[in-house]
Amino acid sequence: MASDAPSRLHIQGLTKRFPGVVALGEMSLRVRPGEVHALLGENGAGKSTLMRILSGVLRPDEGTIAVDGEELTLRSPLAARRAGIAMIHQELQQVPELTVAQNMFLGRALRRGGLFVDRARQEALAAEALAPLDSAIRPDAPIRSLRVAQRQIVEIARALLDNARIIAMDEPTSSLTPSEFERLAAVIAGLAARGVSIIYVSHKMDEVFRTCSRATIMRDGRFIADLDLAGTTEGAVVAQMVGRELAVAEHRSSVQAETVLSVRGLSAGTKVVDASFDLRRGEVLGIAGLIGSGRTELLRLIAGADRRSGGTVAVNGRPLVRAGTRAAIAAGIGLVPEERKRDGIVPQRSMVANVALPSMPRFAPRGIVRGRRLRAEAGRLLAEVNLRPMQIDRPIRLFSGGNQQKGIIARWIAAGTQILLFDEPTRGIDIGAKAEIYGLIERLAAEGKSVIVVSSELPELLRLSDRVLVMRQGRIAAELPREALSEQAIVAHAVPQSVRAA
Amino acid sequence: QELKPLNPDTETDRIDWSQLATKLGPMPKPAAGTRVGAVSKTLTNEYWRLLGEGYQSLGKKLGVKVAYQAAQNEGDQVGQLSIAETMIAQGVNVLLVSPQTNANLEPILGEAKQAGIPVVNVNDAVIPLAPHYVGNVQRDNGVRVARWFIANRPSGGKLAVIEGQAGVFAATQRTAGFKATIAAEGGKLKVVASVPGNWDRQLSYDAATTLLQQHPDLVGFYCNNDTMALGVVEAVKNANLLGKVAVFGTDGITDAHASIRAGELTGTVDSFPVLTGEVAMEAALRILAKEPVPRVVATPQALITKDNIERYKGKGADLRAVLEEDVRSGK
Amino acid sequence: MLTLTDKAAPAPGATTRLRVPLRDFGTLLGLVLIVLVFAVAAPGFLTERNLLNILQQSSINACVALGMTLVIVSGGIDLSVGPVAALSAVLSASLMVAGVPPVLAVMAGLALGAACGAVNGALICFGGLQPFIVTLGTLSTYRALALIATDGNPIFGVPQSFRALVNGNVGGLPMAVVVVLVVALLAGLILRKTPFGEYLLAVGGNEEAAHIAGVPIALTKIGAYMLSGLLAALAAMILVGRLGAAEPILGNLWELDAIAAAAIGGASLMGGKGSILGTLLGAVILGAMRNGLTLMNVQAFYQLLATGLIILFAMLIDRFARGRA
Amino acid sequence: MLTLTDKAAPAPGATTRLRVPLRDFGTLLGLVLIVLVFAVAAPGFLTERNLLNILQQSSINACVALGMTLVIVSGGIDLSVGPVAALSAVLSASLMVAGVPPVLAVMAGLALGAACGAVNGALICFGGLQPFIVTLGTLSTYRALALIATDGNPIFGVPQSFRALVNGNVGGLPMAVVVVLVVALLAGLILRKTPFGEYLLAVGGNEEAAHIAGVPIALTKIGAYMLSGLLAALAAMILVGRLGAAEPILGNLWELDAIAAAAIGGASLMGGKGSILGTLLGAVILGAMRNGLTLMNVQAFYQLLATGLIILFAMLIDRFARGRA
Ligand SMILES: Nc1ncnc2c1ncn2[C@@H]1O[C@H](COP(=O)(O)OP(=O)(O)OP(=O)(O)O)[C@@H](O)[C@H]1O
Ligand SMILES: Nc1ncnc2c1ncn2[C@@H]1O[C@H](COP(=O)(O)OP(=O)(O)OP(=O)(O)O)[C@@H](O)[C@H]1O
Ligand SMILES: [Mg+2]
Ligand SMILES: [Mg+2]
Repeated sequence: MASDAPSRLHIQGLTKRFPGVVALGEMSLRVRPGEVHALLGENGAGKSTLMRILSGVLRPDEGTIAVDGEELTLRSPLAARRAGIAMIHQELQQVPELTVAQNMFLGRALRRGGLFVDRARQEALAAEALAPLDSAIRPDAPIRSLRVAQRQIVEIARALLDNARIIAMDEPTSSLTPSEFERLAAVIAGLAARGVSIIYVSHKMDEVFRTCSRATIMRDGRFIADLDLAGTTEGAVVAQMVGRELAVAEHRSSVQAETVLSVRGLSAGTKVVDASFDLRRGEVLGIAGLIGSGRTELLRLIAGADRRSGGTVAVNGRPLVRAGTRAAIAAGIGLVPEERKRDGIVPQRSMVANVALPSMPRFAPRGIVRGRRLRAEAGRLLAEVNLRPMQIDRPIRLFSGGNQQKGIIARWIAAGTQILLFDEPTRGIDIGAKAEIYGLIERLAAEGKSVIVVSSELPELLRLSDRVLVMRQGRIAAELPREALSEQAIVAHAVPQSVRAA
Repeated sequence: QELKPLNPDTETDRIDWSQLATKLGPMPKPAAGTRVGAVSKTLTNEYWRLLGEGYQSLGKKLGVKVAYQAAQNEGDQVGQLSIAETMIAQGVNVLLVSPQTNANLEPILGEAKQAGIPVVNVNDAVIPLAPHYVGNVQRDNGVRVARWFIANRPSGGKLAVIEGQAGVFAATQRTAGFKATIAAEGGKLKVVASVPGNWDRQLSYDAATTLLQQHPDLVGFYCNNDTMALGVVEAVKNANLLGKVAVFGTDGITDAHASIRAGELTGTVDSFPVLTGEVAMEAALRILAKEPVPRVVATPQALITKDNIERYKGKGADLRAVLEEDVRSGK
Repeated sequence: MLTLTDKAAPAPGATTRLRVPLRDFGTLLGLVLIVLVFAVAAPGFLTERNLLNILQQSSINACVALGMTLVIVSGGIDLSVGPVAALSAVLSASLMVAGVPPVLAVMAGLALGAACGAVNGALICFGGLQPFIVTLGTLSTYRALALIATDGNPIFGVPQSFRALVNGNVGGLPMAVVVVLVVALLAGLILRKTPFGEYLLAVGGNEEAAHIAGVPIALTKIGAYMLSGLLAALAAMILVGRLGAAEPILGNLWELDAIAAAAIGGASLMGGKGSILGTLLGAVILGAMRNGLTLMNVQAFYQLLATGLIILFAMLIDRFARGRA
Repeated sequence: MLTLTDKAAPAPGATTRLRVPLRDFGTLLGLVLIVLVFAVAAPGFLTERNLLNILQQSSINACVALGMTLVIVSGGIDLSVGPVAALSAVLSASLMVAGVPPVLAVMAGLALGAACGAVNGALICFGGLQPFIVTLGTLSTYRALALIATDGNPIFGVPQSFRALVNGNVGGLPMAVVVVLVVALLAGLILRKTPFGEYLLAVGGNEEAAHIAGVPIALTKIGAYMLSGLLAALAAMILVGRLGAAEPILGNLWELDAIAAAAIGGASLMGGKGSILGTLLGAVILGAMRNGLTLMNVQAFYQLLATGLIILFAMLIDRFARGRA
C-alpha cells in the first residue's frame, strides 16, 4: 500500500456507541484523491453509521476525521457540506410535497433579489445534474409523483450539485436497474477523473468490482482490511466480510404437483392487466420485469393490500371473496414488501411485536396475549433466521435493514403462511444475509410452502426460481420454465415492443 | 348632544320599570310589521332563555316579530358582534343587545345610528355610550347576599365566593359587591376564599368540596350564578353540612327555585329574567315610538329565600304586583 | 425444519420489566415535585382526607383521559369527549327520571357514548378525514344535540339509590376512584396484553405496515374512538351521581384536560406511544394542582397562570427525566 | 440500450400545473354550495352589502388562520393565538391611551405578539416538547398575564384617529379586508417563493430530511410561531380598532375557528401541506355560515348544530372533490 500518497480523507479511531450496541469501534478509513473506495461489510457492520458521522448527522464518541490533512469537527450536516463532503443517504431523505429541484436545493436555495427562490435557475441546474442519470425526470415534478428509483436518482443528482471533494454514497443503487447503474458508473468514473473521492457502499459485489479501485472491509464496527480490488477476487472479499467462506449453493427444486394458488384475470386499472397464473406447492415462482411493469402492484393485489378491479385469486381452489389483507392472510398469503420502512415495520415497536403482529389472535387464544409463549416462539424463529444482534425487545427501527427483513420473514413463518410473496427480498441486504435468505426461501419451499419472488436482480431470479413470469406494461408477457431461463430470455420479454423495434 | 359614559348605578336620567306606564302613559301600538332584533350572550344558560321568553311573550301580545339570537358561548365576542351587525344589515326596527363585555358591541352603536335603528342595552355588561340601558345593577347582586349574611349571621364566620369566568363583567361586579359589603361591615364575617368556578357546576363542586374540607366551619358560599350554586349545594350535602352552610346563587333560574323550595339552596338573587325581558321590550317599543324614555330603566331584583319564595313564585302569585308593592315599600 | 432449536429463546422480561417504571419516571417525578411544593405552601394539603379528595377530584378527568390515551396511541385525537359525556348523561338521567332502573339507564348511556365514538371513528376511517377536524365537527354537533334534546335545561331528579352508589366508598376509597382504577387496569390490560392493544400501537406507529400485516385498521380505530366515547360516558355517570343533575353543557373543555393528562403522562400526539400509568399520574398532577391552588386561595388570574406554568413544567421535567430522544 | 422504465413516466408537469387550482377546488365548491343554499334560504344574503359584511366579519379569523396555516404547514399547531392577541391588544391600547402615537403602539403590540410566538417556538424546539401541549400551556399562561396586567378590566379610550383608520374603506373595500388580503398575498409569497417557505414545507413534510439537508429546523419553527403570533396580534389590532377597546379576555376560542378554517382550506394537521387561498376560503365559509344562519334567524342551538355539520360536510366535499389519496 502506498502509504505516502496524500489522503483525501483520513478517519482514525472512530467510535460510536448506541445504547446496548457499539456501532463503530476504533474504525479507521483512508481514501485518496480521485479514488473510488468501496466500504464493505455485512448488515449492521456500521457502514451507515460511519457515513452519517461523516455527513455531520451523528457525532462520534471518539476519533478523528481529517480531510486533505485538516482535522475537522463536523457539528452539523451543513458543516460537513461546507467541508466539501456530499452524501447520498441510504434512506431517501426527501420532502414529498416539494419538487425535484426544490429538494435538490433544499437548504442551499439559489436566490433572486436576495429574497426569493430562483426557481428557474434551480430547475435548469437540476436538469443539468439529472441529465447524465435520467433525463426523463422533470425538475418541477413533486417528489411524491416519482417512483422510488427516480427518487434515488434525484438523491444522487443532488450530491453531484455540491462540487464536493468527497462524495459518500450509501447504497445508491438499491432500487436501480442494471442500466441505471451503468449510467451512474460512468458519472462516478468522470468524477474520479476530476479528482473527486468517492466512498461507495454497496452489497452488490459486481457493482463494487466494476466501479471501485480499493475497498475497506469492516465487521462489527471494526476495521478488518484495506484492499486493492484489482489484486483480489469476489470470493476473497466476501470471506473477509463475513469471516468465513460462503458456499456457492445451486438451485434446489421442491416443486410438488398440487396447485395452491390460482390467479385468474387479475386487474387493477392499467397497473396490472389480466394476470393469470398458477402456483404450486413447494414452488418458487420468479417474477421479472422492468421498473414500473406492475410487479409490486401484482403482489399487493394478491396480498389484498390494494383493491382489484377485476379477476379472482383462489387458494387451494377456494376463491378469496372478501377483499383486504386479513382475508388473504387467513388464506395463508403473506407479503414481504419492497419498501420496508414504509410498508413493513412498525418502527417504535419491538422486534417481537413486529414478528407477532399478524399472529396476535393465535397468541391470544382467550383474548389475552400469552406473552411467554409468544416471546419463546418469536425468539426461536428469530434465532432461526439469524437475527443480529439477538435482542428481540429492541425497537425494530434500531436494527439494520437486513435484520429488519429477517424479522418480516419470521413474521410470516410465525403466522403459518403457506404462500409467501417476496418483493425485492434482498434489496439492501448483505451478501451473507442474502445467502441466508436464499437458504430460507428454499427451506420454506422444501417444507411445502410456496413462494413468489419479485426481483430486479436477474441472477437472484436465476438462482431461486423454478419458473419465471415476465411482466411488461402490467401484463404477464411470458412464462419461462427453469430450462428456458437465461438473462437474455428475460430481458427479451421484459422490454416493450416499441423499444425493441427502435 | 354628546352622551357621557354610562354608569347604570349612578345615572340620574333613570326610571323604575314600574313607573313606565305611569310616567309615559299606556303602551303605544307598534306599527304593523315591526321587527325587533335581540342578541343575548348565550342560550346555554337558562337565564338568557328566560329573558328571550320575556321578549317573545310581549312581542307576541303586541304582534311584533322578534328575532332572538345568541352567541355560541359566553366568550364569543366577535361572533356576537357579527350577529348584531347582520341584524342591523337585515334591517330590524330596533335592536336589543346583552353584550358579552363592555366593549365587544361598541361598533354597532355607530352602525345602528347610521341605519336609524335604536339600540337598547339589556343587562349585564354596559356599552359605555349606550343610549339606553334596561337592567339591574350587577354589583347589587353581591351586595344583597352580603346583607343577608350580615343580618342573619350576627355571630359572624367564614365565607367563600365561587367566581364566574375570570374577567367576565358580571362575575367581577358581583364578587366585588359581595366582598366590599362584607369588608365594609368590618365585623365578624370574613371572606376566607374566593376561587374560580368558571360558571361550571363540576368545577364549583370540586372547589367547594376542597374548601369545606379546609374550613369545616364555613358558614356560607356566595356563587356568581345559580348553576355553580347548585353544584356547591351538592358538595355541601355530600359533606353533611346542609343547613349549617348557607349557599346563595344569582339569576333566579327554575332549578334554583326548586332547590330553594326543597330546602337545599338557601337563596338566590333573582333578577326576574322574564319580567326583565318584557320590560326591555316595552322600553324598546316606546323608544321606537319616539317616547322620551329615560336613559336607564331599572329592572327589579330580589333576594329570594325559602321564607319569601311563595310570595314571588308561588302559584297564582302576581309577580308584577308583588314587585310593585316592593317598590312602594322601598325594598 | 424451521421449528428447530430452542437455544435462542432470549432472557425475556429483563428489559421490559425495567422499562415500565422508567417510562413513567418523569411523570412521577413531576407529581412528586408538585406534591412537595404544595405540602409546604398549602397547609392541609398533605392530609389523608385531602389526598383522597384529590384522587376523587381527578377521577373524572382520569377516566376521560384513559380513553383519550387509547385514541392518541392509535394516532388520533378525540376533541368530542365533553359533548359525548353530556349526551350520555342526559340520556341516562332522563331514563332514570322516567323510572327506568338505574342499571339499564346507565347501560343505555354508556352505549350511547360508544355509539358517538363509533360515528367519530367511522367518519375518520370511511370518510378519510383527519381526526382533529372530525372531532372538532362532532364537538359542536353532539353539544348541539344535547342542548336541543333538553332545551338547554339540566335534568334533575336522579334517584337517590344511584347517587348513593356513586358517592359511596369501597374499602376506604371513594367509589369513583375504585371505578377509575378498575378501568385503568382494564385499559392497561387491553393496551399491553390483547391483540387489540397491539393493533392500536401498530396503527398509531405505522398504519400502512399495520395494514399489510393484516391489522384491521378501520375496526381498530373505530374501537379506539368507541372506548373513548364509552369512558367519557362513564365519567359522565360518575359526575351525574355526584352532582345529582345531568346538564347539556356538562363536560365543557374536558378534552383539553384529558389531552393534557395524557400528554403529561408521556403519550405522543403523533401516535404509537402512550402509557396508562402515565396518564393516571398526569390526571393526578392536574387534580393536585387545582386542589392545591384552591387550598392556597390563589386568585383566579394567578390560578390560570399557575395552571399554564405547571403544565409546561411538568412536560419539561418529564422530558429531561426521560432524556431527549 | 434498455429504456429504464416500462410505462413512460407520466408527464408530471401536466398534473402539477393542474393541481394548484385543483387543490383548492374542493374548498371553493364547498363555499359555492353554502352560498347557494343561503342565497335561496336567506333573503338579503346575496346583496353586495351583505357580502362585504361577510368578508369583513371573516377578516379577523382569516388573519389568525393565515398564521395558523404557516404553523400547521410546519407540522405544528398554535392553540395560544387568542391569548396572544389579548396580550398584544392590551399593550397597544394601553400605550395609545398613554399618548404614544398609534403607529408605535401598534408596532409594540405586533412585536409582543411575535415575541409570544417566539417563546412558543423556543419551548417546542429547545424544550423538545409537543406543540399541542406547549401552546396549551401558554394558552393559560398568556391569558393569565393579560388578565393580571389589566386586573381583568377592558382598556377604553383608543384614539379616534386609529379607529377611523381601521374602520375606513379602501377602494370600496373595508380596511380590515384589504389588510387581510395583503397579508394573504405576503403569506402566499413567503410560502411559495422564499427559502423560508420551502423550509416550512420541508420541516413539516419530513423533518429529518430537512435536517440532513441543512435546513435550520429550530429557526424555521420559531419563525412559524412568530408569524402566527404576529398575525394574531394584527387581528387584535383590527379588533381593537373596531371595538375601541382592548379586553384581556379577547380572542377566546379563536384557535378553534382558525384551525377549522385552515383545515377546511386543505391544511393537513400532519404538516407539510396547506394552502393560503384555501385558508381564506375556509374562513369565508365559516363567516358566511354564521351570517346566513343569523339572517335565517336560526336558534343558537341549531346554529351550533349547523356549524358542526357544515365543518364535517365541507371536509367531506373537499375530500371527495380532491379524491381519496
Ligand atoms: N440510532 C440508533 N440507535 C441504536 N442503534 C443504532 C442506531 N443506528 C444504528 N444502530 C445500530 O448500529 C449498528 C450499525 O448500523 P448501521 O446502520 O451503521 O449498519 P450498516 O452497516 O449500514 O448496515 P446495512 O448494510 O444494513 O445498511 C447496528 O447494529 C444498528 O442496529
Ligand atoms: N398501493 C401502492 N401504494 C404506494 N406505492 C405503490 C403502490 N403500488 C405500487 N406502488 C409503487 O409504485 C411503483 C410502481 O409499482 P409497480 O407495481 O407499477 O412497479 P414494479 O414493477 O414493482 O416496479 P418497481 O421496481 O419500481 O417496484 C413502485 O415503486 C411501488 O412501490
Ligand atoms: Mg446502512
Ligand atoms: Mg416493485
